[in-house]
Amino acid sequence: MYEIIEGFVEAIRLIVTLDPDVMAIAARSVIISLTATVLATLFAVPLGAAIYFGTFRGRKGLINLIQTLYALPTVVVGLLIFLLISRVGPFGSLRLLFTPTAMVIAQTVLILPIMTGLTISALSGVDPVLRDTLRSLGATRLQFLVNIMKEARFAILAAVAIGFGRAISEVGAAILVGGNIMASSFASSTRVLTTAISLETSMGNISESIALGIVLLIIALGVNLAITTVQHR
Amino acid sequence: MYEIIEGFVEAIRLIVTLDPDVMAIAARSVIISLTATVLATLFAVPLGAAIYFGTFRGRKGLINLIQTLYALPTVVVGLLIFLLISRVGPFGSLRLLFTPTAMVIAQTVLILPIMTGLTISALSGVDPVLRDTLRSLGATRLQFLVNIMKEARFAILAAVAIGFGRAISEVGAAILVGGNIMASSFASSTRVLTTAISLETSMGNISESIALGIVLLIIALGVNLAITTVQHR
Amino acid sequence: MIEFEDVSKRFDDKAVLAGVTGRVEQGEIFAVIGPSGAGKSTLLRLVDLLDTPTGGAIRIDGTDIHADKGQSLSIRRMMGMVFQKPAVFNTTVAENIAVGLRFRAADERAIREKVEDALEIVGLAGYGERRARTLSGGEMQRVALARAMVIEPEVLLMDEPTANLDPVSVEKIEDLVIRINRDLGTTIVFSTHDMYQGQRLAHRIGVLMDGAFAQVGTPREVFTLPASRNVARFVGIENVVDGVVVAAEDGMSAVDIGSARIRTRSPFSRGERVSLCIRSEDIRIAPAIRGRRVFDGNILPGTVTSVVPRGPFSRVTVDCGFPLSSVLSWKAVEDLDLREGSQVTASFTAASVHVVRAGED
Amino acid sequence: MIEFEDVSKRFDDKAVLAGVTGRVEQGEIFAVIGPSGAGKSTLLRLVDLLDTPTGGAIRIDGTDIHADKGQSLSIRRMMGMVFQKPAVFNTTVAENIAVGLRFRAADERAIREKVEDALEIVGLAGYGERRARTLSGGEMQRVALARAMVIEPEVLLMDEPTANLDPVSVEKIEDLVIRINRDLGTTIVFSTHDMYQGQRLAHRIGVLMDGAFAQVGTPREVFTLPASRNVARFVGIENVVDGVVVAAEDGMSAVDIGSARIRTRSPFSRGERVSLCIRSEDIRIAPAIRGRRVFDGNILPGTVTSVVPRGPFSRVTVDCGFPLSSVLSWKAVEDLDLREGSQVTASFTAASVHVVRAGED
Amino acid sequence: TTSDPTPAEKQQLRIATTTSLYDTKLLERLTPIFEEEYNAEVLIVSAGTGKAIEYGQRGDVDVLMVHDRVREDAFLADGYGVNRRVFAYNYFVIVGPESDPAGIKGMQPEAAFTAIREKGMAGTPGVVFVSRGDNSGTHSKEKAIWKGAGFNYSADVQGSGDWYQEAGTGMGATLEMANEKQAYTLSDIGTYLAYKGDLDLVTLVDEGDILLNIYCAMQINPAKYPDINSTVAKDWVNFMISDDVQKEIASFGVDQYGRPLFYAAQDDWEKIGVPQAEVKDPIA
Ligand SMILES: Nc1ncnc2c1ncn2[C@@H]1O[C@H](COP(=O)(O)OP(=O)(O)OP(=O)(O)O)[C@@H](O)[C@H]1O
Ligand SMILES: Nc1ncnc2c1ncn2[C@@H]1O[C@H](COP(=O)(O)OP(=O)(O)OP(=O)(O)O)[C@@H](O)[C@H]1O
Ligand SMILES: [Mg+2]
Ligand SMILES: [Mg+2]
Repeated sequence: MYEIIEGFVEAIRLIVTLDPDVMAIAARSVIISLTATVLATLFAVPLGAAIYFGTFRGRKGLINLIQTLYALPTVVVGLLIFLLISRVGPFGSLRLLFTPTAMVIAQTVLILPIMTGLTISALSGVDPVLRDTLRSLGATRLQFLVNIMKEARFAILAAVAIGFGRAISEVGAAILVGGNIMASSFASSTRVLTTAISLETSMGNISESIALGIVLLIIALGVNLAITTVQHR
Repeated sequence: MYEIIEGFVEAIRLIVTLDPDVMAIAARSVIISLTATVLATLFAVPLGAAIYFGTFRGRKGLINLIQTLYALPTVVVGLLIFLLISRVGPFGSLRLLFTPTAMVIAQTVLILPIMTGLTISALSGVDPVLRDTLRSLGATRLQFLVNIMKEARFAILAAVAIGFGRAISEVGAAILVGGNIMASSFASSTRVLTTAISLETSMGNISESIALGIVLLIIALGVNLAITTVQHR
Repeated sequence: MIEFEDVSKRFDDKAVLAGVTGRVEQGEIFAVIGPSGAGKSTLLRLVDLLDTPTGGAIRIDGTDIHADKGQSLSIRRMMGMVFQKPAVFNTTVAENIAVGLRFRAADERAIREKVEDALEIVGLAGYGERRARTLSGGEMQRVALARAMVIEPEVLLMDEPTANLDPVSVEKIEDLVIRINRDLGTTIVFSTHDMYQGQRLAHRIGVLMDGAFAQVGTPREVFTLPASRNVARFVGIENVVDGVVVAAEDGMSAVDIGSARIRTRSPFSRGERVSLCIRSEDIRIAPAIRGRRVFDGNILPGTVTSVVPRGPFSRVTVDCGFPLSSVLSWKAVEDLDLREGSQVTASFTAASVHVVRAGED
Repeated sequence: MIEFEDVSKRFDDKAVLAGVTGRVEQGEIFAVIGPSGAGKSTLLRLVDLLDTPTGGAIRIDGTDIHADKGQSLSIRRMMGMVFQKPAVFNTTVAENIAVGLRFRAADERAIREKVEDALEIVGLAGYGERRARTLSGGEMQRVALARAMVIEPEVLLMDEPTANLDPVSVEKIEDLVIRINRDLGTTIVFSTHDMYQGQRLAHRIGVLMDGAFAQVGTPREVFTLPASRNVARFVGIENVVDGVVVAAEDGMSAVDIGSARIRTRSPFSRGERVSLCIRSEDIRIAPAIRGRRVFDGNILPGTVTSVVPRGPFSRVTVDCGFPLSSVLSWKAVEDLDLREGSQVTASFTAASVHVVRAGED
Repeated sequence: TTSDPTPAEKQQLRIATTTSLYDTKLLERLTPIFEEEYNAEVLIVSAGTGKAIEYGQRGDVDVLMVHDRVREDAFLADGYGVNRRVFAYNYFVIVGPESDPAGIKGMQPEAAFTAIREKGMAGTPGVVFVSRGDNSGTHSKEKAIWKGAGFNYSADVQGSGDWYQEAGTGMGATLEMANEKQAYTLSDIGTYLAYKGDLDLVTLVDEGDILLNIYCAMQINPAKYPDINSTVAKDWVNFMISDDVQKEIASFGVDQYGRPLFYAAQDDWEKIGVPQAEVKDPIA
C-alpha cells in the first residue's frame, strides 16, 4: 500500500520538478492521443451520421458490427496495423513502424468504433421534431448535419471524451507499433505514459508506475475540463 | 499480410475443432468479463442515477472526475488492485491475487467510470416531462428509478455493451492481477483471450494471435446480439 | 397550386389517409379541419416532404413533389412549416428564429433585423437572448411561428399553430397570418381543431374525415351546408335528426322524424332516408302558447331540459319528443324566465333546415 | 382545500409569480386562465410539488405541502396531473395508462379493467396495444388524461388538457371532467387559454395576470364584471373605452370619452378616471335615423368599418368617433344590409356598461 | 571500417532486444556512448524473444540482441541474420521459498527439477513451479533443463498437475507470481536481482553448466533486406565486443547490487563454449 502513497509523492515530485523525461513522455502522450482523437472524430462523426440517417440494406448489421468492435483488443489492433506497416507489409515502404505516426493510426482505428457508436447514440437522442424542423427550414444535407451535431453536442463531446480516454490509456497497440522507444530525439521516441508505465511495472517499479498513472490522469482531467467547457457553451 | 488470412483459417479451425484449450480460455474470458460487466452495471446504474438526480455540492466536479477516469489505464487499475490484494497488501489474507476473482474485481473497477458516465448520459436523454409524469403519478424513489431506467434502456444497454467490450478486450489489468496462468485445472487458470493473445504475440505467433482475436470478436458479437435483442424489446 | 390526387398513407397496417383529393389555389388560405387522429398532421407532413405517401401524388404547380428526390431541397425551400408540438433548438430564442435565414446565407445584419421584427410581431420582443428551452408552451409556439415566417416562404404550412395560445395572442397571430397572406401573397395551409379559426382565416376549408376530404368549400358552405351528417356534427350543428321523406313537392318536403313531421326545402324524393341539420341559433324559443298559430315553418311544443352558459350566450335544450338545442343571449333567457321544466315552443323556418342524405358517410 | 398564500416564483432573475393568493375549495372545479406566459403551468407545477416556490406557501387541508419533504410522496399520491405538452412512455398505450396503478400495486386484473374503461372513456378504445410514440397530438393528450384519471386522485390538475383536441373530443373530455367531479367529488384545478372552457367547466375562475390573480370569481362575475381593464380585454370584452366621470348622481353617471358622453351606472364620483367595458353582444345596430329619439341609454351614430364572420355570427365594427364592435347573426347582417360604409346607429343601455377604475393594473 | 566521420544526417539504428536484457538498463548506459561516437541515433525496441525474432525476420530492425542459442542458430540458418557476436553471459538461477519444501538447495539443476517434479506430482504441500510459459529465452532454457533431466516437456511436465503452472508473462511478473505462491521458478540473474528487494524468494541453485545464459548481438541480413542500415548495425555489433564496452559490461551493476550482472564474454569463449571468432573478431 505504501507504494500508492509513494507514487503520489513521486508524481508530485515529477510534476513540480518538471522532470524533463516525464514531461517529454507526457507531451508525446497528449500529442499522439489528441491527434488520434481528432482524426477519429473527423471520421466517426460523419460515419455515424451516415449510418444513423442512412436507409441502406444491412444497416442494422453494420450497427451490430460496430458495437462488436467495441471489444476489439488493443493488441489485435496493434497487430493488424503492425502487419500493414511492417517492412514486408503492404505499406512497409512508408517506414512507419516504430514511429509516433503509427501510434496515431493505431489509436485512431482503435477508438473509431466506439466513437462511431456513440455518435449514433448521440444523434438518436435528438428530438425528431427538431430534425423535421431543420428539414422544413430548407437545410442542405451539410447544414442539416451541422445543426443536428450542434444540438447533440453534449453527447458528441462525451463521445470525444470517451475516445480520448481510451486512446490515452491504451497500451497494447502503442507498444506493438510504437515499440516504446526512448531515443535521444523527441520525434524518434515513441515512449508514452502507458508504455512507460508498463515498462516500470515489468521492472517492478510500482511507485514509479503509479506516479506516471497519476500524471496521465491529471492530463486527462485537463482535457476533460476543456471538453466540459465546450459542452456547456 | 498472409498472417491475417492464416489467422482467419486458424480461427475457423479452432472453432470447428472445438480446440479444448481455446474453448477453456474463451469460456473463462466470457465468464470473467460478463461477471465484471454485471457487477459494474449493478454499481454504475444506481451510482449514475444518484449523481444525475442528486443536488449535492461538488456534483459537477464528480462528473468531471468520472469522465477523467475514462482514461484510467488498465495497467494502473491492475497495479492498484494488485497492491491491495497481494500477500502484503491490506486484503492479502484473502489470497485473491492470480485468481479469476481478482480479474473480475479489476475489470469491474476499470469499467465502472465509463459505465457510470454513460448511465448519466442515458438518463439525461430522458424527456424531462416523463420524469415529471412519473413523479406526478406518485412513484416512490425506486419506482421512479426503475421506470426512468426502462425509458432509458436503449442507452443503458449501449453502456453495458461498451462496458463489456472494454472488459473483455483489456489485458493490462488481467495480466497483472490474473497472471495469465495456465494450470491444469480450469478454476486455477487465469488465462483469458486477451492475455493469451499477448502471450502469442510476445512469442511472435502472429496468426495465432489474430485467430484468438477473431474468436474474441465472435464472442463479443454474440453478446451484442443478445443486448440488441433486449434493447429492442 | 397544391394538388392532392388520391393521396393515401398507411402506417404499418393502419390506413390513415385513403384517397385525399383536392386543390389549394395560389394565394389561398386553406384550412384542414377534422377530428383528432384524422390525419391532418400526416397530410401537412406529406406536403412538406417529411414523409412519403403510400399512394397517389401531391403536385405543386404541376410537379409531383415526391417524384424527384434531387428536387426536394428547392421544393422544401419554397415552404415553411410550424409543427403541432413545436420543438426549439437548445440555444437562444433569436438563434432559433434565425436558423432558416442562416441556411439561406442571409447577411448578419439582415438576420438581426428580421429576427427583431419577427419577435415584435409574435409578441416576444425582448425575448431574443432567452434560452429557448425555458419558454412556456405558448411562447414556444410563437417562436416556431416566427421561425417559419422569417424565411418568407411561398407556402406556409401550420399544424395547429395556435393550439397553446390564449385568445388575445390567437387574435394577434391570426391578424398576422391574414397580413402575410395579403401582403406577400403567401399560400397558407393550416390545420386546426378550432373550426371558428378555420372560418375566421380560411378562404376555403377541407374537412378531413375517415382518410379523405368529406367536404371542401368556403367556410359558409361548410358551416351552413355540411355535406354529410358527420360533417354537420363536426362543424357544430347541434341538431341533427334522422327521418324519412314522406311528401315532396316543388322543392318542399315533409320529413317524418318519428315524433313529428318537419317541413323542409330539399331535393330529395318520397321515401328517401335523410338527416336534418338545424343550427341552434336558427331555433327560436317562445313561451308556450295555447292553441295553434299559422306559421310558415315548424313549431314544436316542448319542455326545457337544460340551460347551460356558453360564452356570452346560453344553450337551451328543449325536449320536443326529440332534443332540440337553441342558443339565446343571457338576457333573453332571463326575459323568458327559462329554466329546467319551463314549457315552451321551439320554432324554425323550413329554409333553416339543411337536408342531407342519411348514412352518406 | 388548496390555499395559495402569497406564492411567488422566480426563475433566475425573472419573477414569474409574485403574490398569488387564493383558495380552491374541496370538490370545486377551478379554472386558471391568463395570457400565454402568465405562469399558469408554473402554478400547477408548484401544487404538484414538481417545483418549489421562491416565497409564500401552498397549503392543502392546512398543511404546507412544501414544508416537509418526507410527506411529498403521500401528498403527490393525492393528486394527478396532465401536462401541457404530454409525453408518453415508450411502450404500449395500455401500459402508459397503467403506470400510476402499478405504482399503487393494483392487481393485474383491476388494472386491465380500469385501463380498458379509461380507453373507452377518452375515445381510444382498441388503441391499447398501439405503441404510444406513434400517436397523434390529440391522441397523446387523451392518453395523458386517461393516465391521470385512472388513479382516481383527490385533486386533478390539468394544464391545458384539451389544447390539441377538436371540439367533439373536447366536449367528450369536458363531460368526463364534470362527471368525475360530480361522481367522485374530485377537486379539479385546470389551466386553459379557452375562456369559454373555463366558463363551461369551472365553478370559479382565477385570472392570472402579471404574476398574481387579477380576479377570482364565478364565470359570470369574471365575464360580466371584470375587475380591471386588462381582465376585461382578456375575457373578450371587445369594447373598452377610457374616460373621465363628468357627472355622478344616484348611482348614475356620465362619462366623457372625448368624442362622446356615455351614460353609465357606476359608484365613481366626478373627476375619476375610469374605463368602460361594453360587451359587443349588448350593442344593438339599427339603420341610421334622421333626427333624434328619446332613449334611456346611449345612442351613437356611426359608419360601419368592417363586417367579419365569427362562428355563426358576424362581428360588425362601427366607427362612432371611437370604434365599437357588435355581434350580429348573419341573418341580421343581411336584413340590415350591413357593409363597409353603411350609416348606422349603435345603441346600448346604461346598465350594460361595466365601469372599472382606469389604470388599476 | 567505420561509417563516414562527418555524415550530414544522423543514421538511425533500430535494435530489437529481449526484455530481460533491456530491463537491466545496460543498453541505456551504452547507447549514449555509441551515439556520440558514431553520430547515430539508437532506437531500441524491447520485446519477448519470440517477438524480437519476429521483428528481425521481417526486417523491421537492423540488429537483434537475444539469448537463445537454439533459436539464434535457426535464425542464422534461415538466412535472416548474419555476423552473430557474443558480448556477455551470466547464469540462470533457480529460486524458491526459503523453506524449500522440495529440498533442492545446492543440487545440480537437473536434479533439482527432478525433485520438484516428483514432490509436485506427489502432492507435497507447497511444491509449485511457476514457468514463464512464453517461449522466451528463459523458457527455452527451462525446457532444456527438463530435457536434460530426462523428461519430455510437453508430455511429462506441461499440464501434468497443479504443481506446474505457466505464467505466460515476463520475468518480473513471473517472479511476483512465484513469490505470491511461494513457488519455485527459473530466473535470469539480472531480473532476480532487480526484484530481490520485493521478494521473499531465495536463490537455491545457481551452479551448473546448463544454467549458462549467453547474450549475443547480430546483424539482420542485408541480402534479405537491401535497404537495411547495415553499416551502423555492423558498428553496433563491433561496439559491443570492443574492449571498452567489454570492460563496461564486466562492471555493470556492481554499484547497485554489489556484484556484476554480467560477465564479459571477451576472454571466456572457451568456458562458455562458443567459437572464438564470435567473441573476438570484429565484423569486416
Ligand atoms: N408513425 C406512425 N405510426 C403509426 N401510426 C401513426 C404514425 N403517425 C401517425 N399515426 C396515426 O395516424 C393517425 C393520424 O395521425 P395525425 O397525427 O395525422 O392526426 P391528426 O389529424 O393530426 O390528429 P390531432 O388532431 O390529434 O393532431 C393517428 O391515428 C395516429 O395514431
Ligand atoms: N425553467 C425556467 N427558466 C426560466 N424561465 C421560465 C422557466 N419556466 C418557465 N419560465 C418562464 O416563466 C413564464 C411562465 O411560464 P409558464 O409556463 O408558467 O406560463 P403559462 O402561463 O403556462 O403559459 P402558456 O399559456 O404559454 O403555457 C414564461 O415567461 C416562461 O418563459
Ligand atoms: Mg395533428
Ligand atoms: Mg403553460
